[in-house]
Amino acid sequence: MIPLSWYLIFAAGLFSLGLFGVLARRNAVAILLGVELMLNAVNINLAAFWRYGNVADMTGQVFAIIVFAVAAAEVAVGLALVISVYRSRNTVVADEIDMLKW
Amino acid sequence: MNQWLLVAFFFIVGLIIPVGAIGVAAILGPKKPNPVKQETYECGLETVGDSWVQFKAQYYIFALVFLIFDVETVFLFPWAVRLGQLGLFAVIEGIVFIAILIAGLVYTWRKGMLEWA
Amino acid sequence: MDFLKDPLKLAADWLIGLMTGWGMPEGVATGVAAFLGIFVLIAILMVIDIFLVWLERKVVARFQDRIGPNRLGPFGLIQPFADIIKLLIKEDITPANADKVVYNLAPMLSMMSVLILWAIIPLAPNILGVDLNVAALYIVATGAIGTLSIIMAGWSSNNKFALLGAFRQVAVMVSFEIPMVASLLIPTILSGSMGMNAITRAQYPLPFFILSPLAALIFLIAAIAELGRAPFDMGEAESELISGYNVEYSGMKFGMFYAGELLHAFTFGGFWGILFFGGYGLFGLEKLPALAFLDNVYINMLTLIVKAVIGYWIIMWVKYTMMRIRIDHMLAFNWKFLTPLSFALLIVTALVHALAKDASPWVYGLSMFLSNLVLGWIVVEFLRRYSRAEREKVEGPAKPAMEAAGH
Amino acid sequence: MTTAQIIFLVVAAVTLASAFMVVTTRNLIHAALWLVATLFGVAVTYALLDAGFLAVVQVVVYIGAIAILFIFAVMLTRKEMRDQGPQLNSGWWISALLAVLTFGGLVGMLWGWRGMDTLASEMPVGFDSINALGDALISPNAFVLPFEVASVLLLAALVGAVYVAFNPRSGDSRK
Amino acid sequence: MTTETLIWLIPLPPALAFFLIVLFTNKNKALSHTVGVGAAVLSWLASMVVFFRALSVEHLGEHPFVSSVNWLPTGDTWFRIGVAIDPLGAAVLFFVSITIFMIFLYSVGYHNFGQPAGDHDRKGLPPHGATVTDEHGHQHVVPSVEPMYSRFFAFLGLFAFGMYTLVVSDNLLTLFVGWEIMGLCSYLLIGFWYGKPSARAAAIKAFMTTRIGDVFMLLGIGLLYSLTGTLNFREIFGNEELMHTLATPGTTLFGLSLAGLIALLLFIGTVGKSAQWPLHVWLPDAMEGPTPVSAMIHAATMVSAGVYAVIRMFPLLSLDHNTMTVVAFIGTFTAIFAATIAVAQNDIKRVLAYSTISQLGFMIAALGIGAYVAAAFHLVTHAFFKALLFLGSGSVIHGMEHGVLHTGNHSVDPQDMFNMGGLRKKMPITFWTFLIGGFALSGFPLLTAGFWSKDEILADAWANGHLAVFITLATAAFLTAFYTMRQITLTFLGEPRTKEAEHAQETPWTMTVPLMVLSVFAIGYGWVGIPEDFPLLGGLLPSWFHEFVGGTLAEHPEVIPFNPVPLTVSLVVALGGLLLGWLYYRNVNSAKEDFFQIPLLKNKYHFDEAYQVVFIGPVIWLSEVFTKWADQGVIDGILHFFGPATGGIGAFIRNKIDLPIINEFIGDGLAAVTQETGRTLRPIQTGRIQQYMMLSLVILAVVGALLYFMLGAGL
Repeated sequence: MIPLSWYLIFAAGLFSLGLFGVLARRNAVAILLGVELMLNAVNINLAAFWRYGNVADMTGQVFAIIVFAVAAAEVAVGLALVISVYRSRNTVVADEIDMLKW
Repeated sequence: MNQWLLVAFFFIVGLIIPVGAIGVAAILGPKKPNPVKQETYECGLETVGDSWVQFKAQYYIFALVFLIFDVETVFLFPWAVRLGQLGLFAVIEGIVFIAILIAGLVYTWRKGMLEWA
Repeated sequence: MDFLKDPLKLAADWLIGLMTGWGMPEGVATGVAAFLGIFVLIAILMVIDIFLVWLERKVVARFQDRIGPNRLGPFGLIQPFADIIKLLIKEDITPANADKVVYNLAPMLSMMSVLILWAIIPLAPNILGVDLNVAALYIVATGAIGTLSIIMAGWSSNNKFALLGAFRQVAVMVSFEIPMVASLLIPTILSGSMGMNAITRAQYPLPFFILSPLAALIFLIAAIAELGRAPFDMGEAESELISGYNVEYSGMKFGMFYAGELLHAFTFGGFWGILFFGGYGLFGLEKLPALAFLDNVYINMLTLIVKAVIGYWIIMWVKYTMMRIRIDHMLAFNWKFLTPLSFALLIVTALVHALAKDASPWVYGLSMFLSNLVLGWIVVEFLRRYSRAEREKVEGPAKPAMEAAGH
Repeated sequence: MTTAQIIFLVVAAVTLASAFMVVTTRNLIHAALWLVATLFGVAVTYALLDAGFLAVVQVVVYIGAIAILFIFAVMLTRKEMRDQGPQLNSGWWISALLAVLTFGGLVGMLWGWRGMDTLASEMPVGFDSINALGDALISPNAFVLPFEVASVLLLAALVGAVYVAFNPRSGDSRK
Repeated sequence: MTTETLIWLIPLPPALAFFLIVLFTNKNKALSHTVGVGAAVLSWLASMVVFFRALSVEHLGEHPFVSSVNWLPTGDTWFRIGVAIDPLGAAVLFFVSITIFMIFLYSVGYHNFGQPAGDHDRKGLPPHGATVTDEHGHQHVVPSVEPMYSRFFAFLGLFAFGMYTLVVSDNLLTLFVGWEIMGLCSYLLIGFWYGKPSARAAAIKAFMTTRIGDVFMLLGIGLLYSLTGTLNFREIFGNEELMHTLATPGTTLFGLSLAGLIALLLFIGTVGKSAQWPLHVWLPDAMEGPTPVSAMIHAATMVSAGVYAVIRMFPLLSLDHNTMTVVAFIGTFTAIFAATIAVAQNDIKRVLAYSTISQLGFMIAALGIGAYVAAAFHLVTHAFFKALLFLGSGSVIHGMEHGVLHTGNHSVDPQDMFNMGGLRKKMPITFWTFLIGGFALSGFPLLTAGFWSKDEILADAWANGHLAVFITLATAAFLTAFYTMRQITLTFLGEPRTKEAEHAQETPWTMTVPLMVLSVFAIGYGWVGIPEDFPLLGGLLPSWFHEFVGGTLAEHPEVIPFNPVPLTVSLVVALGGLLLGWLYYRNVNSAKEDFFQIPLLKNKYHFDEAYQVVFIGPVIWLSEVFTKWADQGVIDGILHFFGPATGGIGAFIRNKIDLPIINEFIGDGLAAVTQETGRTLRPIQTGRIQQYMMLSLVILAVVGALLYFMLGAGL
């Protein structure tokens, strides 16, 4: 059988890749792609802890489902913001979207 | 687990058959490419301009609304499964849930976002 | 009489026994047997698919007052095989600017999204791939893969018509997925399960098309849109978009899209039968003592196939008698009519179910049916008034026709 | 090594490889398609974990909706970034370092944890996780509030997204 | 219905009313106020039922009405929220529900319901009056209805919801939620006439000032929760071991015990909310709102809420002697400080505002010396008579506005007491009720409620040997009587000093009825707290209040033995103040003749200006530096800093008072330091989200690693 650690390390790897995407990509849409990877990594952990803990306690799955909702909301609003910026400033490069300082 | 292994078999076989069919066709069929043959097909006219046509924002809106609705309806499945056992209280909760969902639809409608214009 | 009760198990046992006899471990043998079974099922499906091509051509010919294929073999039955050979030996053309990997992947995914649907279809109580407890959502999930294949095809072809067609098709598909999911929720509520077998069993004595005729109707409409067939064939729209998202495809790749669509229609006919018309059951006839011989695996399979063909025929009937709907009307129809209706139906069904579930089956059935009827009547009445108002906008003397044009 | 372990390793490798492609591919549409592959891999992982509902929902929500939305968004904004110019920041190696450090830190922290080698208990016979999930989501003693709040959250997201992206007052003529 | 269910339901009607009005009945004025007043009535009825049921329970202190539900899972346990009514809660609920109801009713008349819409009234400005033509063809100017009438009731409803939530809460968290709802509403209501720049400024000032206190309060709540794992009052106070641990002296800053630190943090919240020195500055400015708002904020609800919170936390507060001293000092100082300012104010509402600050100081001081019951008692009586006075003053202003409309001379300020005089004959009901309220405030002996509660505070101070507190409070009480009589004399007695005052008119029944109801309580409520051993009167009525409210505490406070000294003192200061006030002010006819128009007092000790220099100036300056003049040197910046800051003040006053010199010094230093810091840190803020994220990740990693290694890898 598969030990819990495999899932956790797998999720950690997915999380780190997502983190890299978020930090390194120039395109704002690509940054959001990275965020999706990170959210998925979290969800793997939630599901794994559900399976390896008390199966009758559904907290892990419920949380995972809530994360789905949050991810959907995040994508909807995040992409809307990107599109809004694109329409007003004609760019999706995150570095050029830096009006929000001071 | 076993269940999902069977589903995985279905995925594999479901992919093997079209791959096989297309692969056989690729082997059997002649291959004589030339630039004219490989041009973009537009009923015989010369292609004008970029093939990346301007994307109409309305498509995006529908996808957006769909995304939200999709997630919400997915939430309803566990509710629907247990509806018979849980009684009226659960029904009311579900109705509240659906009502909030419909409020979103009404908002989008009122904002004129469902118009194809 | 195992042969009549559970032929699948019989065959599987024989196969496993054979392979373990060759020295295979039992687990592997089971896996291989399952794999072979699935392969056989899908191969049979492909054969059915080939005949569906013939059926489609014959039926459309009749609708259009023609005869259809009649040269090769009796009633042109050999015709589809000739078609296959033609597709196999056609030149494989890939447009120069296409994104090759995606371009080739799209038709495969399209076909796959249909084939994997058969994993959950119960042909008989024992003859089914998997009795998933999330089968209803599985249908939606495969739809997601289909949607993806279309957008991949449209994008990778590097053709503006293909891209436009894909956008339109995807917009329609995702839009109609909402009422589809809502109408899938109704059998789920009524049976208390998402499993296809459980849903089938729950339809004795009352099939769900009696309990919820509106849901059956909504499912049919949404399924047709999901298939992208007329009147919702915006993705292909020959007269506007040449052939939509598959314009650049030819040969076997086009064949995959085409055959996939036909099989998809057939599959959805089957799902319609399963979800609302009692699946492999004969509406309770097989439970009568006098007709007990009907309660038999082969009759079950036949029943479901016949129901699927009837569903397929209805989908064809709709396709060949109705005109294509303009895309804005189509989406408005979905978002402003079908979606609110399906949610209203969902609320009504949930309420009635919760209130009447402890009553006798006949009271329960009657109240379900009547509530559907009332909701349907309200909707029809509302539509009548709306269309009258619209008509008056166009024809009425008070208002010039100019205004209607803007609508 | 058991079959399950082999399957897991294959799935994990494919998933991580596609995730790597997501964050490095130049063509954004390809990145989105690689994301689909990753998400599918995660769905398979859920199936391995006996969380069938999550697996199916993963496909429905992520592949059926979120990925589609991403592809649409890329197409809406692609005029500017015609797959040219660098796709990574100039300081991408810092990010890479941070990501590696994060991974190392996470694994390092997990390493000392005694629960790491837990094996999953057998699923109880007759336990239907869908039913349990339905009960957990609906019953007032459990998660009914998150259930309703999720609905409100999605409503807010819908309203916000529609408003932000397509506010008529932004005076955009390309709509 | 069980009492517990009823308690849950008390806060709901006003909240529902808020949503109903905002969402549906907004357009219809009559419907809106019906909904609003109806909600107030419902809450009032429920409160009364709860109150009387509470009375019938023996030893309610030990067995209060409690009910709670799981709210938030916190690891293994749940954070529970719920309601509780103990004797203190019941007493507070009693006066809160009555005053809220009365204020709702009063608002109907105050906003001229039934009058025509104004000729050129605009939203966000007070109504200017409407011209109507009677049947004889004469044109009259009559008061016009408030343009945002419905909105006012909606805000009031939300406000009432916040207050009820606060009162019925059984834990600090929901108490804080109610507290913040009220903060929001006070902002909305003070700035109700947002068309007036002064109202806008006052609203922002009130919000920001109370926010300072709230931040500390939240810190206190957080600290308390992290130490105890619960915010439920009974769980904390009932846990003797915990209380003992908390009371261990000298464990935190300045030698305070943990309990002392928490209580001090929570107390700072109260300082902001109850407008105690040094955060008192917002309250007088809050008079920009409509008068029912003033009554609502200054009598019934918000400021009471601050004192209520301290009374609630009294078991914690009393654990640390140092904190008690701070509380006593602040209270006493505020009492005398605000009383002196009140003497020099001419605006009828401002006098009352400072009087409120002063009276709240009394309560805080009482708590500081351990007089728990006296503080609660004064809280209740004060709420009644101060609501009465505010509503009365509103009635006066309303009457004066009538006169102003009649003469059409808009240059006359209807709130300036020197423009009034002789209103006794024009507005008899207002006069008599105002007189009752005023006497109650000054502590007119034996008859009024104010006497009994104030006397009890003084008696406590005397009995516990806090002589300094006693003397200061007595002086403040004297000043209270004096300025109250000044107000009454200037407003109602003598002859009208302006034409407008001559044409003032009595207000409609919706305004006078609340006045009459409240005046009954302003007198009668004192009688429930007459000490048992008071000469002659003691024992005629049982000293119910002491026993009832005192039962809230685990150790019932002792009854103070009767002592003639404080009694004599309070008799002398009350009567003396009243007499002197009357004698002096019956001959004063204009502000010039008034000896007490001392600039220092009139300008409120220049606190506003000082804050302007010390806090607001630098902030404005800082933002300007950051936006415009970031690159110009320190010198330029300081010049710009002085510009706005010193503009309105004038060097003369500041030199005379000496304080600003210090302020300048501090201000300069602060500014320079801030600017240098800002200059150094500015490059960090690039606006690039990825860099932010990277930075926060690094910080997270560093902090996480530190925590991990410091706490040990005991996972």
